[in-house]
Amino acid sequence: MKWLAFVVFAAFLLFAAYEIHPFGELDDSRMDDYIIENAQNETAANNVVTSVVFDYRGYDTLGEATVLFTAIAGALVVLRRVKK
Amino acid sequence: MNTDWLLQHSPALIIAIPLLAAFLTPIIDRFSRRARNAFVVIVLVIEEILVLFLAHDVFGGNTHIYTMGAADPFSAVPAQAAVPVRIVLQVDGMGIFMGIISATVCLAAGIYSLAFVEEEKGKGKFYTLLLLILVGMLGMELTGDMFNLFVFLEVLTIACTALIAYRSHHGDAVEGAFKFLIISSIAALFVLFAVALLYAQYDLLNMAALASAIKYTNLDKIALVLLVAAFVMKCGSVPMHFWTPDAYSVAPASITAILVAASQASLYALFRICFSLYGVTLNLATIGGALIIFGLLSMFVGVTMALPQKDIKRLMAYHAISQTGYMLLGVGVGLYLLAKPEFSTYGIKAMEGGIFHIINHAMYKGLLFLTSGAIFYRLKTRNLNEMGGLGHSMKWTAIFFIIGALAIAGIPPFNGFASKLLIYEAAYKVSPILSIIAMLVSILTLASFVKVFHSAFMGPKIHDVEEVPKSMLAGMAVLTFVIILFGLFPGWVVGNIVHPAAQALADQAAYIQAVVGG
Amino acid sequence: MIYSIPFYTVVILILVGVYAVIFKRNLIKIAIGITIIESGVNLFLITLGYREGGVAPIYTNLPSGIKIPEGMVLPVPQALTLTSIVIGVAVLALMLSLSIMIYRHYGTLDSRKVRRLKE
Amino acid sequence: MKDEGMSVIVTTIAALIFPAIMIFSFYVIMHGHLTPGGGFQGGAIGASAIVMLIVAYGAKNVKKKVSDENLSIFESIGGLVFVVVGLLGFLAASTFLYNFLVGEPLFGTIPPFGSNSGILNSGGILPILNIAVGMKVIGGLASVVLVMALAGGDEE
Repeated sequence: MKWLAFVVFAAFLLFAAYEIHPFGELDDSRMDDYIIENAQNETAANNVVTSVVFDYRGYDTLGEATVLFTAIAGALVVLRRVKK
Repeated sequence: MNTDWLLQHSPALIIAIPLLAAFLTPIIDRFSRRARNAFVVIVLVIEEILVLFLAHDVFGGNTHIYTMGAADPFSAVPAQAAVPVRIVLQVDGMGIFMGIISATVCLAAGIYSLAFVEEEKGKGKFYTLLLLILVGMLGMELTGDMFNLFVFLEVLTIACTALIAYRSHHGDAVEGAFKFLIISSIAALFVLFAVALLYAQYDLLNMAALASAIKYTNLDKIALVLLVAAFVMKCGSVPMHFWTPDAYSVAPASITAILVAASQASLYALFRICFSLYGVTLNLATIGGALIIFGLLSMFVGVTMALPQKDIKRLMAYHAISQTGYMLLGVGVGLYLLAKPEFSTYGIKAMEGGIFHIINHAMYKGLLFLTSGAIFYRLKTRNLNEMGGLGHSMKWTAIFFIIGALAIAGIPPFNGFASKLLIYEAAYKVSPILSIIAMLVSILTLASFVKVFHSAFMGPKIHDVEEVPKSMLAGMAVLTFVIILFGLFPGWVVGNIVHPAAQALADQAAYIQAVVGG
Repeated sequence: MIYSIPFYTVVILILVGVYAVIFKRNLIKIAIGITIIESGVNLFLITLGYREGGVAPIYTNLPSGIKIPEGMVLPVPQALTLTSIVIGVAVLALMLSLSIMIYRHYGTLDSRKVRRLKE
Repeated sequence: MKDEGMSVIVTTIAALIFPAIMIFSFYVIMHGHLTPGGGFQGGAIGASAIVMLIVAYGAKNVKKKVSDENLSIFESIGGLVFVVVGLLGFLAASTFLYNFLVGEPLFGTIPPFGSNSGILNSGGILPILNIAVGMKVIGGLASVVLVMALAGGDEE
């Protein structure tokens, strides 16, 4: 039963890899081209990746910082000492 | 500080305020516990008010857009670009409807926890994590961006896991949390993979823009399968339901109530993907049929597994699975009927039933879990055989339990009846068998809760206990108030709250229009 | 086919991870499996951003003669990968904390011996 | 090996290179908007320095100097700075997380389009957010490793 699920999943993924565009030849890149061209003016930073991380998708980064904070608070809760 | 300004910015504020509070709580906790408790409750109340304030406007027919970090929050698409570049929050009827559920349940659970969670070292973290769960749920419900959905799904998952394992000195709590975390992180990775597949083809992450560009290639179908599988796993429907009882039964009761709302956030994401992202051009009857089957199986398996349980919270957890089945059934029937033009009015009606059931279920199942927590607080056991005669001493808890039990079984004056009736009516149009099974499950639910009531509250007085502290009663009262309110005015609720939500889901064109067209 | 080797690598990585999660009994191995799946997905995201012959999208001391934007790889997948790596670290931290607690309670990491929860 | 840490050679070398790693971490964080790197990468480097101390000296000895509580407060402050900068963006200008420093004297210089040698005083709010995230990651990862090391230590 587990093997069946595994094989089905494998076939599924292989099909996806077969269907996707060849490596390095993009289907579409409108959003990224806009970002590459305008990042310097809009965010005043040379590193486009940083301007995506902190400006265009800054809200994601906030969420991600929250994830880290949550996990650490969680680890502290789980591992805290409880007097028995 | 005028109301227009507040209204425009409220989508961002709804996320930012609890987040700020979550970062502040550990610092305040160092100085005073009393101040921390007051702070948390005030934040939760502000949150509830903000959500209701925004909901009032959204249900009036406005879809709110908020572009994060742009010069103008209402233009999602920059002037020179053809597509949305930044993250867009998109608040429509369905999103804010779920927001109301999350905020209300968190408020009730927060008040309840003041006395319920034993005062010990980690309580500052407890509230931090509670606020973060709220952030995660609201973030998922208000966002209009696929990757952002993934990020907040993870916030929600991790915060939930940590709180399930809150009583980590009991082995089973850690174990339930581990199971939950494994399932959730696999589900989250499925979502991420699906997002990547969509991104690969369209170079877009915004849901509305994706919905307008989508071409139904094979990759899109793969992505759909992955997304549906992931969210079905997360919402505790049948093929992947086994984590639900383990996780629900070991968490502190207030957290279990929130977990119900949290798995509904995943349910919301499932509906959002099916309706708004893939939408009308897909073969609706197939997806509808799949949801109906998931729903029926969940209903039936959940209730039959619930009957023999001895552990009160495991029993309720199995009922939660069965109730999730009702929601899937309602929305599945809705999808199925919407595909057939001659039945489309019934389709909307079925969806209203399913969606109304979401809010009802969050309220009464939350209430039931809170009452089970109240029993646990006094008796320190979850085993039904060791209870009995509590009706003599814990009168309020007994009353709240009766209200919750009658509501879940669908007895007329309470809210469960209103939503179940809508589902029965519409399901009858598809096949009378569906309605009959649904009613049968309802009867079994009633039987099961009669059994619980009998063994916990009736009989001679064997335990010498007092009523639970006031703050716990207040938390339960909040949910009871909502249940009775919805039970007394179901017509008003369906017309003014549920119908806009169902309409928002069914109307994909408006969803796209709000971001891309305007 | 030969040009899609990165995608097949992704598939292999994900399958290795899924295999570990499904068939292994040791909790630490399950955690490792999830980390491998995650590396696979991250690799997938980053390969999606590659453009034939592109350089990193950073303007500091950029060599001359690079066409903008065609000569640069896509920045968004890199940002997404960064985000998902950190999320992965967070999940792993919590998973390992839970494993430590399970080991402390039961003295074993074998998932077959930990099932005290069932009635 | 349990609590005392490792030999004298290891502890001495660790103490010697600790400041160097921290300086490198700060460099990566501060140049996040110019070169590859940023808050997360730099933060991870800084956290690894603290993890090195934990390995070399033993968790209990490190805890005497910096407790995990203090580290997690440090982390909270990083998160607070992030949210407050976001909120300032929307009180001072238009939206949450708006880059309101572009064009201002502090960090506001807009670099010339195309290739240039990099201006440290640019990037708007990005350097500030980088520092916030860097604080968060250093505090967070170091505290979680410290807590795990302590939890693994007292078996008896």
